[in-house]
Amino acid sequence: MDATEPPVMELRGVSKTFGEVRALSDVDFHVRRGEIVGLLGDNGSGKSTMVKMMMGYHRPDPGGEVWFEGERVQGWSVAKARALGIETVYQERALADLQSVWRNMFMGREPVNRFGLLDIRRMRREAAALMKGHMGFTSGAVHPDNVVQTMSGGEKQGVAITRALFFEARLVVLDEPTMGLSLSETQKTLDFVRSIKEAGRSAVFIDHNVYHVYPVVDRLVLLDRGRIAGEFTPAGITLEQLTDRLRTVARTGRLEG
Amino acid sequence: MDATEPPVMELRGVSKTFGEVRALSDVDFHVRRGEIVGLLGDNGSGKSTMVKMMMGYHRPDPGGEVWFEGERVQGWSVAKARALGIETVYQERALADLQSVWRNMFMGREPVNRFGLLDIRRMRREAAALMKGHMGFTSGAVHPDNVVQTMSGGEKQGVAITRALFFEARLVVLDEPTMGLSLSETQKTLDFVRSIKEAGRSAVFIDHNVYHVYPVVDRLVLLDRGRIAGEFTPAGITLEQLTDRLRTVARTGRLEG
Amino acid sequence: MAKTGIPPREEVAAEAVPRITPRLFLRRHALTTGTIGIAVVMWTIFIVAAPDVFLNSRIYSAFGITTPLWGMMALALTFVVITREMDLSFVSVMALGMVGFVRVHEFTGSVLLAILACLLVGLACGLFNGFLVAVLGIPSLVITLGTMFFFRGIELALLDGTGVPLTDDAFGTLRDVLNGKTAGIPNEFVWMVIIGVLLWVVLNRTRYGAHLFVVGDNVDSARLMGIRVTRVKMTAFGTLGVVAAFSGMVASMQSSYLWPTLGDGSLLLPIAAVFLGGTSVFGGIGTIFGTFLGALMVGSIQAGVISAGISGFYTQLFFGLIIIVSLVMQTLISRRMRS
Amino acid sequence: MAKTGIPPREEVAAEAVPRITPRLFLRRHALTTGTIGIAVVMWTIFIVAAPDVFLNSRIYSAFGITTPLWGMMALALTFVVITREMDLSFVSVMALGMVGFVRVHEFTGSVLLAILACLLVGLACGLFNGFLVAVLGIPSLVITLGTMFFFRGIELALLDGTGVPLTDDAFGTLRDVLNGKTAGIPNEFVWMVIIGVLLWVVLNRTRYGAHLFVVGDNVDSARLMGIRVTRVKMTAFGTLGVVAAFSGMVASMQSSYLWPTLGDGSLLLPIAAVFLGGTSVFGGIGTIFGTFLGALMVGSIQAGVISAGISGFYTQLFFGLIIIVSLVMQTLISRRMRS
Amino acid sequence: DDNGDENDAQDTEDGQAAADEDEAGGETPSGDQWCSDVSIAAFPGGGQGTPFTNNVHNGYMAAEADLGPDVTYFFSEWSEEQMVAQFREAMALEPDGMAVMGHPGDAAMGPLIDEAYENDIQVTVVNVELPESQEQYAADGTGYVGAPNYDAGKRLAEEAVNRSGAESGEQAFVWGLLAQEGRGQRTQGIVDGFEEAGLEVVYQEIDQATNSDAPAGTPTFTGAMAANPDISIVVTDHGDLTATAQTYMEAAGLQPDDVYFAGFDLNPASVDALDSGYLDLLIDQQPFLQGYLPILQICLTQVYGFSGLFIDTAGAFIDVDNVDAIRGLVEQEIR
Ligand SMILES: Nc1ncnc2c1ncn2[C@@H]1O[C@H](COP(=O)(O)OP(=O)(O)OP(=O)(O)O)[C@@H](O)[C@H]1O
Ligand SMILES: Nc1ncnc2c1ncn2[C@@H]1O[C@H](COP(=O)(O)OP(=O)(O)OP(=O)(O)O)[C@@H](O)[C@H]1O
Ligand SMILES: [Mg+2]
Ligand SMILES: [Mg+2]
Repeated sequence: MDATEPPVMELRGVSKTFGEVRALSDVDFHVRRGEIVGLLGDNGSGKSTMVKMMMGYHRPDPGGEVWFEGERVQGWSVAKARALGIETVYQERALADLQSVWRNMFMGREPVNRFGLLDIRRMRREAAALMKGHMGFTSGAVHPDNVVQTMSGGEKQGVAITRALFFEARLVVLDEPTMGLSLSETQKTLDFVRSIKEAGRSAVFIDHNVYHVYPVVDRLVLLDRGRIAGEFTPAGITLEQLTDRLRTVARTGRLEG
Repeated sequence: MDATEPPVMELRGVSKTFGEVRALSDVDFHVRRGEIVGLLGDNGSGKSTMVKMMMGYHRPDPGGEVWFEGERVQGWSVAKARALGIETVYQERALADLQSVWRNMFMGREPVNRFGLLDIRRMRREAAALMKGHMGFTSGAVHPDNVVQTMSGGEKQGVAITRALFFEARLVVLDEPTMGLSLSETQKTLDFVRSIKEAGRSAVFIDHNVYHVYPVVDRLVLLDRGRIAGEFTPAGITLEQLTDRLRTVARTGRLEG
Repeated sequence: MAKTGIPPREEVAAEAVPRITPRLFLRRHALTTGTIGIAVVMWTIFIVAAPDVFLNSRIYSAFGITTPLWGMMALALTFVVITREMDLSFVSVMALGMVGFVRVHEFTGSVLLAILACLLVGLACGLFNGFLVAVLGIPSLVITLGTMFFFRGIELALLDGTGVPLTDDAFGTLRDVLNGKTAGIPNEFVWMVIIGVLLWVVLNRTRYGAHLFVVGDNVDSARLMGIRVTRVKMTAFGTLGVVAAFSGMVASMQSSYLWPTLGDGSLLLPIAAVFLGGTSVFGGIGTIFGTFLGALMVGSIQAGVISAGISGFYTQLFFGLIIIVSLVMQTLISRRMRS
Repeated sequence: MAKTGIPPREEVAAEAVPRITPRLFLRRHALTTGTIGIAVVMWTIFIVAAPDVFLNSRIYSAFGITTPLWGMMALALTFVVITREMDLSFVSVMALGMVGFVRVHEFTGSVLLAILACLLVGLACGLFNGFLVAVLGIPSLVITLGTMFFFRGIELALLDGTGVPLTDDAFGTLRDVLNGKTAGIPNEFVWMVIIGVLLWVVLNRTRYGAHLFVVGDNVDSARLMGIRVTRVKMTAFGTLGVVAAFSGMVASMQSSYLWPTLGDGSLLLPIAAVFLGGTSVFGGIGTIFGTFLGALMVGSIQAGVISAGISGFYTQLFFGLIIIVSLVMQTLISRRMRS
Repeated sequence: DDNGDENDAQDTEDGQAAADEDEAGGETPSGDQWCSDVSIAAFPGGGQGTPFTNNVHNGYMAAEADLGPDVTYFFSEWSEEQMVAQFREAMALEPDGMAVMGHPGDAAMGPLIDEAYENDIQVTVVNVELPESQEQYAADGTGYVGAPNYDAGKRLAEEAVNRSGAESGEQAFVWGLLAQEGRGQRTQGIVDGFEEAGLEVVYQEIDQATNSDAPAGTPTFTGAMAANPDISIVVTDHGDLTATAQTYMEAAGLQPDDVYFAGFDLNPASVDALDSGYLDLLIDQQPFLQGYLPILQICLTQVYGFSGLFIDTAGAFIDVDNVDAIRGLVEQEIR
């Protein structure tokens, strides 16, 4: 990662208000190339809102700016963000329950053949390969034609993760990806987050489990009630100190009790 | 807990098939009074299916039996189960997104006044008290009249937990209750699981995080591909051994690699 | 059940619910406020366009007599729509109930038994719909299209396609009760208000009402929480059936004649009223008051357009235009208020 | 985009998709199989009840002429319903498109321009609906009720309520193309098949089709995954508008006369066909083939009941009964096949 | 078989009566017309844009232009319930007079007409009779303009049997509206006419969709014809359906001469159907007059106090031979 080159993604002075709720207040945030940034914060502190803003799903309140690779972007949208290589595992999974696994896997990015028609065979084949090879589900219900609705919670999460991770993305945003995953699946996911860095790509990683976040990130950003409450590097703080700080912030809103 | 008295809830030879998927195969399971049973297993191993069977949401395939306090129950239904004092935090949360927090909190168990009319004032007041006192959310969006839809993932989970825990239930079933909860909220939930035992009530506790499960349970049941793959007590196995076993089972389906 | 057991070791002073600010109140009732707003605007326009007509009580008396004939069904339909279902068959139930009325009156001579028969037929039709929808799980929009034809067919076959005069003197009291006036207000309207108040109480102040919302919002959550979904839906359809039969009675007593086509033209008006009143097609959201307003609006649009001096081939155009403008304004108002 | 980057360090042999067992196949296509089943049963009953009629090609030729008049719209309506919306205004678009046709033909004398105008008017109407629904977010069932009146009103005002004879010789070729016969098959039916095939390809073999399903299934997920929801919905409404205008052209060329009421009676049939074909009211599920079968079924029920010798006041009863029985059987069959 | 009977004695009024009203359309009422102080609520009957209703409406408008009253129109889609509801709305406008359709029957309309007279509103009846009210209020201005329905139906049936040469034992298909109280009388007349001639009647009620949009009935027609191949005469008791004869026949795969098709009411499409031979005979009940005369009659009563008039508009049998005489007027929707 190179501090002189502009960050892959940057938010400047971004706020977001929903009715009376101020979910984000004047937040500055950035991710550099090859950097894994951990995002921590209490429930409702605005982490998911920030993710959705980076993806162009939410528009910042007037005044806030979104920058991508050193350029301020106007009319940022999810379609644009994905076209530029940003993939996200949303906390709410963003699946279409009544559709098959392969349709979910390729949602919004369906491959077409030279006639402009869907390459269904390829989608089914690749979905089958990913389900077997990466998701490693043990249950019998692994056919890529199955609909997502009846899958178990962890299986659904597996589909959401797979579709974000196994396509080459410059920036991967993970909003509590290990939620509902079994021990071994969690391990696989964490391994994968590490491999993102090796490939020179970037990631934003949200997880309430500091034991998951601490070992894999380059930098930690702490959010509290919509504000940035602090920034650390794993080198500068021990896991115990971090846990303490988190508790303090959640209780008092300040870093030092 | 008393081994001579009949278990609070018991499943005998229970199987469940969905189409071609056999989610549960000939499972025997029981919970005694004052006992906390941990349920572990890979994604899709059938834990949630078992929970829903205990609640009467799924009916067992022919041959399977559900027993409650020493009596075999016929026509078991969720309404009956709840009337008899079983409360559940479902993995899918089971909220009504467009309804207010207080309506969700009292869903299916709305208190009425002597005219048989809803006691709305009481519901709103108690919901407000619970949200402030127990859920301890820091965000501004804490009014009990707010609809659940726009709440953050952790806040929603908080509503689901609160409604199961803070009403006196004989048996509490928790299907991955800490999913999406922050550090401090997770701690509160674990504390509460412990207090269930102190009050002489029982619980079934599902969580993929063995660090959460191991310290609070009296007994651990391991599920694999719909079958009981083993039973342990925390006294008989260390946390490290347990983690190893889980890995082995997930890979091979057998307890010993 | 329902005894809350906030564990004693963590005693929490039962504190007051956070105050509702006016903004929050508006935000929460954005849809209703929007509906009221547009109703007021519309009415003002009518008054300006045709002051003679709309400042005269006679037009309101006409509304009061004709709107309830389908407006009562709109109120009951709200229940069905809140559970995320639809019913199209009520237009036929109106007439089929009256066949029960007429036949029982012929055989027994008792008006009371006839009324009972009418309402029971309505209930049976409603429960039949409810059974098909809730127990068998058939999509309600299609199946009630089927029962709409089916009920109408039974009725036509029973009546042999011939109308029945209801001029018997024995119906005098009934006609007074249904079609008379109370303090100068047409009883049809009084009945609509009574039914509205009853349904409002049921929807907002009973467990059953609370369950209606939950079932429509998320049927899986409702099942997981032990709500008897089948029963809730069947009751909603049954209620609509009874109200439809009652409306049929009011309508045919009003015209002293049972037409075999009774109700045929009343399909779209109640549906429009329900949705104009802010009830969601996708269930879980809806108010009786909104439907009430919606019914008054729909009822007055048609008359209003004509009385405002728009004639001939432009009435449908303006009727459509007013619906569109109302909905657009309602949407913009409530969106504005939400943020 | 869309280049899958399965990371090299974990090379996975691109293995074959697990075989689909016949049971799995049936299970997945349970609804379609159910629809086919009940269609076959119904047809068998008709043949048994009136062999003279149903073993004679003339009745099929009659179906082939009349069913497409609304059946084509049912096919396009499937798109709209899959996105979880509804449209009621297509019945008026049929006629309004023809006003464009007639007026442009009057002014320019060119039939080709007239055809173009007709389809463009249809497109504009559809996009207007789409705008109100997708951009402003107004519930489609109500707003298209409004535009149904609005479009009809414009049409009546433009035509001044008077029909227009389409007997001009210049329409000869157009009439041959729309209403002639090809290999003994009525061209109306040929057109319905062509439109069906086109829509099938779009729905099942293009990105746009894939997005239709996702938008109807879960609009939030669709938005979060970067699907342009507004555009998808507007295109669906636009398509229906064009097809409705085309149907209007076929229908009025068939009767050589533009009735101002063109389409008025065609509201419920396409809706019934779509849902009978297994498309879900709640979006995300639906097939063009199912709607095609549904249209054939609905089209033949009325004629079938009458040809089977049921007449007078019993036809509606049997019409309703057949719809109910079909749906019940379809539900039971597909439920059975699912488990 | 088609037949070439000479014109009936009754089709005499070629364009002559109508000629007076020829230039009536388009003119706007001006203050000096003798009836300009009168306000009227008028019911053209069906839905906007349907041929029969249009003719009545044109009659109303012509009279409005000639005489100067202020007329408000209520379109009721031929639904009795609507007619009753709109009667109330019309009363609320406090007009001087109303021209209403009699379809709902005496039981329903009686009390309303009583109420109207209590409020000094004159009511006159169009198209379907209300015998009781007409008798009770004749002196106060309640009249009737229209064709006696039962007789018209019966006459058409008899004429169709004569002209087609149908014999006892053959089948006649009657597609009508028996279920409508007053209006159904015409259908009853047709049925009775055929049965007295010894024909076997296949009856089918016009369903709601077909009632408002005639081509929607094509499958019904096809089914009926397919199920009863012996049908030799068809009568549609509805102007729009009559005008759709060609579409029905083509869809059913029938040639113009395969059955004898008769019906009611003139309009441009039925003229085409007569030309093409698919339609053989119809009765014109001169709906224009059913619009023009009620307005005139209300004006006469309101301004000069005349009592109600009973006017039979039953017109002529029209077939391919005499249709040319009125073709131009049909296109203007006067005939
Ligand atoms: N209604 C259903 N129809 C079909 N298959 C189902 C249904 N419910 C569950 N299954 C399947 O049964 C298996 C067990 O599911 P279950 O939800 O019980 O797993 P779980 O142990 O709770 O997993 P997780 O830890 O991921 O929540 C899964 O493979 C799932 O796909
Ligand atoms: N669309 C919305 N409308 C109104 N309020 C919203 C909306 N989205 C989020 N909020 C509110 O904004 C606050 C921040 O929500 P957000 O989802 O970003 O939290 P989070 O940090 O992701 O929490 P968690 O860890 O629980 O997922 C919450 O209080 C939530 O209720
Ligand atoms: Mg979040
Ligand atoms: Mg689970």
